[in-house]
Amino acid sequence: MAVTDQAAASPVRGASAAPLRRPMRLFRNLSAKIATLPMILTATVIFVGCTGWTVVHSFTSSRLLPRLDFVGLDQYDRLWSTPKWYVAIQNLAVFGVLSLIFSLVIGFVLAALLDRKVRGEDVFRTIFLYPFALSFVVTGLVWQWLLNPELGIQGVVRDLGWTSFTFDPLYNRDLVIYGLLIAALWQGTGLVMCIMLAGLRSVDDEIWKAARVDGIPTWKTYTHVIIPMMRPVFVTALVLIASGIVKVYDLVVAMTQGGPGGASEVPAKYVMDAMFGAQNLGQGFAASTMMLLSVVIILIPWAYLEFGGRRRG
Amino acid sequence: IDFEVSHWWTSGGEANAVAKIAEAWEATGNTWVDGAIAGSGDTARPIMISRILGGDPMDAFQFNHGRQAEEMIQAGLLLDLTDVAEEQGWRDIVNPPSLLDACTYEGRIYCAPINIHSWQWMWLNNSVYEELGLPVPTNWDEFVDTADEVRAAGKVPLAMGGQSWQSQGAFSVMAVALAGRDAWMAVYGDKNAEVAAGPEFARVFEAAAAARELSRGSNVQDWNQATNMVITGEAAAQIMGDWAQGEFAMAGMVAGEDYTCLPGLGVNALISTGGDAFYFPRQDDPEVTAAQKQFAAMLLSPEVQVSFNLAKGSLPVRGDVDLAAANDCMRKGLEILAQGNTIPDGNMLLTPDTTQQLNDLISEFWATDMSAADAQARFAEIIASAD
Amino acid sequence: MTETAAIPPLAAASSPSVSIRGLRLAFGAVTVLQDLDLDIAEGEFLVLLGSSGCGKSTLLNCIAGLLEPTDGQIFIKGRNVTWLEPSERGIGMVFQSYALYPQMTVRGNLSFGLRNARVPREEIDRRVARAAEILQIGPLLDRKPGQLSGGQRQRVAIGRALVRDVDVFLFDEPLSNLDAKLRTDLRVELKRLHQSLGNTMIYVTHDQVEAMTLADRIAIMKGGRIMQLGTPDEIYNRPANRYVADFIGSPSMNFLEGQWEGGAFRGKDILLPIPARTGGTARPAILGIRPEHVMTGPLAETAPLRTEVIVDIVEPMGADTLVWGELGGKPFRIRMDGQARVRPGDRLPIGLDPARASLFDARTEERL
Amino acid sequence: MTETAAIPPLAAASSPSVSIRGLRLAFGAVTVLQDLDLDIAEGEFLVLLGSSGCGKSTLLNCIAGLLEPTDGQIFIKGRNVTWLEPSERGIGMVFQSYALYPQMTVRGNLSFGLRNARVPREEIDRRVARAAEILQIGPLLDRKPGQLSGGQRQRVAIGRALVRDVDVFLFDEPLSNLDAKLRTDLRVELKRLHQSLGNTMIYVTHDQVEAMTLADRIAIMKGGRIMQLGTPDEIYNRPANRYVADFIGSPSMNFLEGQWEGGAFRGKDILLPIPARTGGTARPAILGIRPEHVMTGPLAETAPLRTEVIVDIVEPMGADTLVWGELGGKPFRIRMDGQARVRPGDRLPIGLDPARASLFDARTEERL
Amino acid sequence: MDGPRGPRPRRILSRGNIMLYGTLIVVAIYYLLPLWVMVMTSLKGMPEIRMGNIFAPPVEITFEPWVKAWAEACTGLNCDGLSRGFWNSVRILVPSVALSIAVASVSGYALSMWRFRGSETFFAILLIGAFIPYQVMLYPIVILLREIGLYGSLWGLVIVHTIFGMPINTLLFRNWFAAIPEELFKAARVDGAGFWGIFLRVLVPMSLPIFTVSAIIQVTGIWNDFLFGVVYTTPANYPMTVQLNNIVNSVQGVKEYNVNMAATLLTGLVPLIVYFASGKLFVRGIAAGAVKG
Ligand SMILES: Nc1ncnc2c1ncn2[C@@H]1O[C@H](COP(=O)(O)OP(=O)(O)OP(=O)(O)O)[C@@H](O)[C@H]1O
Ligand SMILES: Nc1ncnc2c1ncn2[C@@H]1O[C@H](COP(=O)(O)OP(=O)(O)OP(=O)(O)O)[C@@H](O)[C@H]1O
Ligand SMILES: [Mg+2]
Ligand SMILES: [Mg+2]
Repeated sequence: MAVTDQAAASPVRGASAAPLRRPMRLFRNLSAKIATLPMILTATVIFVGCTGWTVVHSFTSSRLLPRLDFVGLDQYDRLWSTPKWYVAIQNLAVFGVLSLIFSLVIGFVLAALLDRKVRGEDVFRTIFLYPFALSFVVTGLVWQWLLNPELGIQGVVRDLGWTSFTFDPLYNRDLVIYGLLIAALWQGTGLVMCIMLAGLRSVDDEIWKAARVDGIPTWKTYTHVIIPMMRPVFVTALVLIASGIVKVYDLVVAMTQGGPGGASEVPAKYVMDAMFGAQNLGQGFAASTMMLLSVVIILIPWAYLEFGGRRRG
Repeated sequence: IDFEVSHWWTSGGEANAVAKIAEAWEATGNTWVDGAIAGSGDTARPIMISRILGGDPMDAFQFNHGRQAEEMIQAGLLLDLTDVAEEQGWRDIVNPPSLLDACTYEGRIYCAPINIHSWQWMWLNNSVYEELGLPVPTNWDEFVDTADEVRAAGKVPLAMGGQSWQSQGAFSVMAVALAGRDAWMAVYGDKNAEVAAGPEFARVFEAAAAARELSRGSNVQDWNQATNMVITGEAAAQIMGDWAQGEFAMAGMVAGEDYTCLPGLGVNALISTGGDAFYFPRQDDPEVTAAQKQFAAMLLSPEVQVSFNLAKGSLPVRGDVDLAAANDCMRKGLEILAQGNTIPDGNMLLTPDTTQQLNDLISEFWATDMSAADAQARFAEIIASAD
Repeated sequence: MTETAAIPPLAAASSPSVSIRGLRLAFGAVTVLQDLDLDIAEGEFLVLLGSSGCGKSTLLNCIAGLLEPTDGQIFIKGRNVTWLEPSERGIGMVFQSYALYPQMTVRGNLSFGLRNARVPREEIDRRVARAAEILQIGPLLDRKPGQLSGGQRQRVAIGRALVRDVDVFLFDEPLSNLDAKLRTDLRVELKRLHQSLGNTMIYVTHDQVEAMTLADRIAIMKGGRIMQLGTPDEIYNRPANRYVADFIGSPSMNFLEGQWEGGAFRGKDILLPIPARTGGTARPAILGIRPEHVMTGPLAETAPLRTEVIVDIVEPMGADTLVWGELGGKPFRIRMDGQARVRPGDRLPIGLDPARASLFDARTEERL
Repeated sequence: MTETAAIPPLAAASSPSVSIRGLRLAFGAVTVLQDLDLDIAEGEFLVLLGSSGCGKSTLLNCIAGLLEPTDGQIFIKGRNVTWLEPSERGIGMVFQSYALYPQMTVRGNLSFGLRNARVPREEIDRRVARAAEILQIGPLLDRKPGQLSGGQRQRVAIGRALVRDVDVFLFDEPLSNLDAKLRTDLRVELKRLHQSLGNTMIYVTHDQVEAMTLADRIAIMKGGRIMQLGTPDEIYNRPANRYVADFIGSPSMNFLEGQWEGGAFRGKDILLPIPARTGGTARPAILGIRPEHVMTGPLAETAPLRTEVIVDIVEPMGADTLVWGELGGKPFRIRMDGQARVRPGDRLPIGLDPARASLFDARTEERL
Repeated sequence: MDGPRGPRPRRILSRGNIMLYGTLIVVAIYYLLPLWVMVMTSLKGMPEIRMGNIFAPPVEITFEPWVKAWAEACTGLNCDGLSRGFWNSVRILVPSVALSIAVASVSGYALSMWRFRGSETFFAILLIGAFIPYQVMLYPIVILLREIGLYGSLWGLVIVHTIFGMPINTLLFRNWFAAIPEELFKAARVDGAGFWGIFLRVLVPMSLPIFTVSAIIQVTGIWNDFLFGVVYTTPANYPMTVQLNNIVNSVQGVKEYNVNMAATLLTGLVPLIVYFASGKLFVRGIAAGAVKG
């Protein structure tokens, strides 16, 4: 830097004050750096640190207590030879895909309906949203009850005369995952709807007008114009739903405890069972490392696209 | 001193029983801080373990004794109770001695057993059979023979809750009863995979497959809901531990008259001697340590043993107390105990890891059409890899 | 109201392309358009001009069928279209925000409506190619709107109306989002487009330069009514009332308050003989004179009325110079040649020409 | 570069209020400002003019201290402020979007900076009252920005700089968000404010009318460099290069390609003797002539060069009329009187005056 | 000119409208059904529940289950229902919500307006953290809290809630602040406001919607939390959900569904009230925080 040269060459009269020195880089925006310290610590110590800790311990034979006696890939061998794990990931895949699709579709359709200048929009919106305020424990309890063959919907319908009516997803191995889905959707679609509604509201009115002038039917305007425009909204919703799916645990425990016969196992429950039920921390950590790995594989490209690609102009 | 006790005894009878200990404890001038977590051990265990790991442990906690606490002992996290045990002569009074063995690690004693629970019971509703004009079965085979008629009457022959530990427990009961003590010990105690794959257990799996059919139609989750099916006559029988009789008692039913209990399924009258025990995390405060030892001693005192076990419906850990108020079934149990026809509890022989695997296997077996042979093969695998 | 009388012979002669009869539109209790009648001739370029919120867009949306009128009828080419769908009215519309479908290419944008109407493929291609040629967007056909500049986007938006071969083009402030230079260029292109296509065009703006340069006729709106309908020249030189006079022209007309005394206007320090356009008695009146019609320099000497203005601010604008001064205690604006050399504080001799002044009744504010 | 040579004596005479030396600013790999030197005299009104993205706002932000330059120094009143906080530089800034604090009243907005600087209460009240008086926003003091019109908001924003008694006012397109009429009014108010306060003002715009009317000097920027720095008159009449010539004036200057032959310009169909401003040999050159400097009507008869233009489009704008025609196969714009009556297709006789034409080297595009 | 005249005949019950409202009402019923069942059941006596239809309204309304759930249901030895846990939950909720919002808003603010090298990287890590199952972190955090001596205290729990609320809330705040015109921020700097001055005096007062959204999300999450509340505190501080869990999961003969439902409703009341009360603000905040950015 030619600070001094420049100042000396400067024709400015009365430039008596000696030129200031450029401040140190590290201390620029010091307040900002201090203020984000909690976030930085959380990101590094908790998320990176604890994740690392977990990954490291997944290579040990830790049982009840974390111990550093490494056994290589044994825990992973065991993991991938456990039928329950396969059931769990298969369930997660089915549940994940279905709940993604249905959440997005239902959320969007509800939002689109509400966006049609509906009377009492506030009331409907609140109705669709309130389940989100309830915990999964509560959701699980209520739906477990509604889906109970004797007490719930099946029982009531049979009492009405259709004695052959069968609706007992929680007691049917093939249907149990859909039973979970019903409850999960009930709880989660409200928020998706809210996000979609906000997204729809942000669409320029003139686009709608243009489509009407072009003679595009409403449904086609949605599918061909509006939905493609709402990509960022869908991404946000997707992230929210997906982060919930990976972690789905409470609901399963509250509704089925993995049953019947392990048919509704999910990875998070596998982890919990391994860590606390089986007191085999290493196995639990191995399973959670696998979960983490899949999350990272899915997320990194997305994060790159979302945050690497565009910067604030 | 405020004495915090963690446990998962929250149901009516259980809470009642805990209250007895608490009363006795408060009578000594200490304060009982209750740390109840409902659910089961799976909910409570992470809490207890993290409390201990976090360096702010409770003063005492309930555990199924057995191998669950081994590592904590190794890590030096638990209080050594050997001096209390010697002072009180636990070696002499605890019956069966295997209970104390389960608390012993490398010669030192780390837990105070409090009761004996046994799994090996089948509970039958007499009125169901009376209505059908059948004699109440006295063993497993008779039960199976009459099952078709029970089914024809629109009732479920065998009630079974959906949780995995229930089917696994029932399976284990059948194994003891049908395969016999030696084969059972070979598999569960010595982890002998050959026996596990052998003919004795083949029979057990076939019986289990039959029982699976008999239990179709019991759409309940909790064990006591299943028990309730037996009580109301919706189902004829249930295989469940002795805690079930608390439910019968609460429903006002009388053992021997309204319901029948068959230890060891009426085949092999053996009972396992599992149970609950209290452990004490090591703490720096000598005052706390003293209180912990005082608490441990109190647990095995005859008064607490009687009042607690009567409330809980379990058997006392000392053979020298008199349970005058015991009912028909408890008496049967006490008798078997007195004869020494006991086997250790699965929790003492198997690591939780293995138990979990067995739970998963049996519950899957129970809920699907898995063939007995397949199930047995996987069973043998698990036993082979157990330690 | 004025506009009924003001419909010029032009519209009456040829059959009108768009006719509006008794149009009224209310949002709940708020009446946004009131009893509007309007005839637009075949091939005419009509500009709706007015300040923000006066109802221009609302009127345009009614014509397009995007808003349903509370009362009244709309005819396009003699057909009552009041309750037809927008796409059935033979109109095309261009919006301020372009309203392009962002996920489609330019070609997709142009053809979307046609594909939807099941126009045959070759026909679509033909029309798109023609529109692209007219608007010079051929090389852009495979880009997405996000990759286009504002001017290019607006061209595509126009193209979208063009391909549909409509009778009437509707524009809602199509150039407002563009920068000054582009605005000038596109304005000329639009004018050229109109000349070559000959379609009827209805154009909403609040930019008077656009209105003046593009329009065959201008409708000045205020509060949901049409204040004056006429050619740019009429509007500019013979505003029907004070509002229009004030609204049109930048900087705006100078107003002097005074008295109309049958043949002459008498204001503070001023007496200007004006050939009687209206008879009638003496009454309070307002004299309006445009800054560019104030005579200065040698011309001022020859004017019927001569007076002086004290210069306050001088704004050289290159081609001409704006002088802000004071006359009769009120601000007075003068537009002079770009070469003029005036300084603040100068006393500038000026002349007023009654032939180029407007006179309004002070009470009704109507032109006398 | 040109600008060094172009610093007029004005700046050198009085001590400069703002001096910029060797300023360079890069966002990563993109250099937005390059080796910029600039001196702004005490009390001067400097306008930074340029098309979008040329770096005007960036330069202003550097002066304000909102962006840290990559290299170079900035002096305000002789003090090196390059690394001072914005609030310590003695500057006030007014933004395009007003940037008022929405939850504070007008009074709160005005006094926020003073409260931050711990100015005593009475002093704050005094200054707010004075600013309110100057800007005539007294009655609005207790309203929130949401309750103000655009023009009122911008006045408050100016007031916020005013109360802080700063040496230098910085404006970043303060009038762009206002409508045409308000823009004209506020422009005049700003000019008046500058005349009465006498502060140094630096004003960014891309509206040339604003630039021409407000500026003491204009700096035309392009790609992070200053293309020309001079008074509005210089910029308008003696553009330093073709870019500036093209940029200034609306509609823009007509350019005719041809040959400079020492004393005369020869283009297609044209030969125009031009008094030699630069010697040198014959070379390809471009003749620039502003639409308003094209002579028409009787004047055209007397011009040194007479020719004809075929009229393409006529845009009446009230005060004057724009004619778009063709000359030598290229579009040619003419600005005529508002009264002019021309029709598309006419052959319009015109005259060119060499004294009012600019000549550029075709290669360097610099003025000859 | 031909064609119909006069105002258009209006039909309120057009086919489209019937479809629209029909669909909405049917869906609304699906969403309300569980709530209806919960409320109805909680007002019935046990015999009625065993006999009847879960959807039927109570023949005889009784508030006993509510009283029992609130004040009498047993948790181990303490038979004072949910009441004790309620106050614990409040004591956990208030500082947790306050701290987590404070931290997240400041982080979001710094991320959107005071970027520095690496800030986005940390943020990306934080976001990925949102996908990690909590269970994985249980033990390491226990160890961390032990090391800083906060294990078992209320503040330990508050910190845990803050940590796990950080990703989503920081994202919301960051997007919100990023949508605020940069010029406002510049104006405040010229006016001499520093990092905190701009935040507290300019930005916070205009950010009510996003604070509402964040508060709602945190209130819901923290109030409904069971695992952290029980793992990182001592029984003296157990939140309401622990009592709920104990009431619901203690199996005593027949399940007392009415008490369970009453307890469930009581526990859900706080977040429900927050939702019903915040209404439009929530949607607005979501619109600003979730959709943009
Ligand atoms: N959907 C609506 N509900 C209620 N009032 C409305 C609605 N749309 C427009 N208005 C009102 O109608 C009036 C006219 O609006 P319109 O959009 O036609 O104005 P405009 O002349 O186009 O103004 P601009 O130049 O700002 O676009 C305004 O006062 C506006 O507030
Ligand atoms: N933060 C940034 N990062 C990277 N490039 C930037 C940033 N800010 C501005 N630029 C670039 O710097 C150049 C100059 O920007 P600047 O805002 O100064 O332009 P401007 O002349 O003010 O334009 P406008 O008239 O549109 O306001 C532009 O090309 C812009 O893209
Ligand atoms: Mg409009
Ligand atoms: Mg700018």
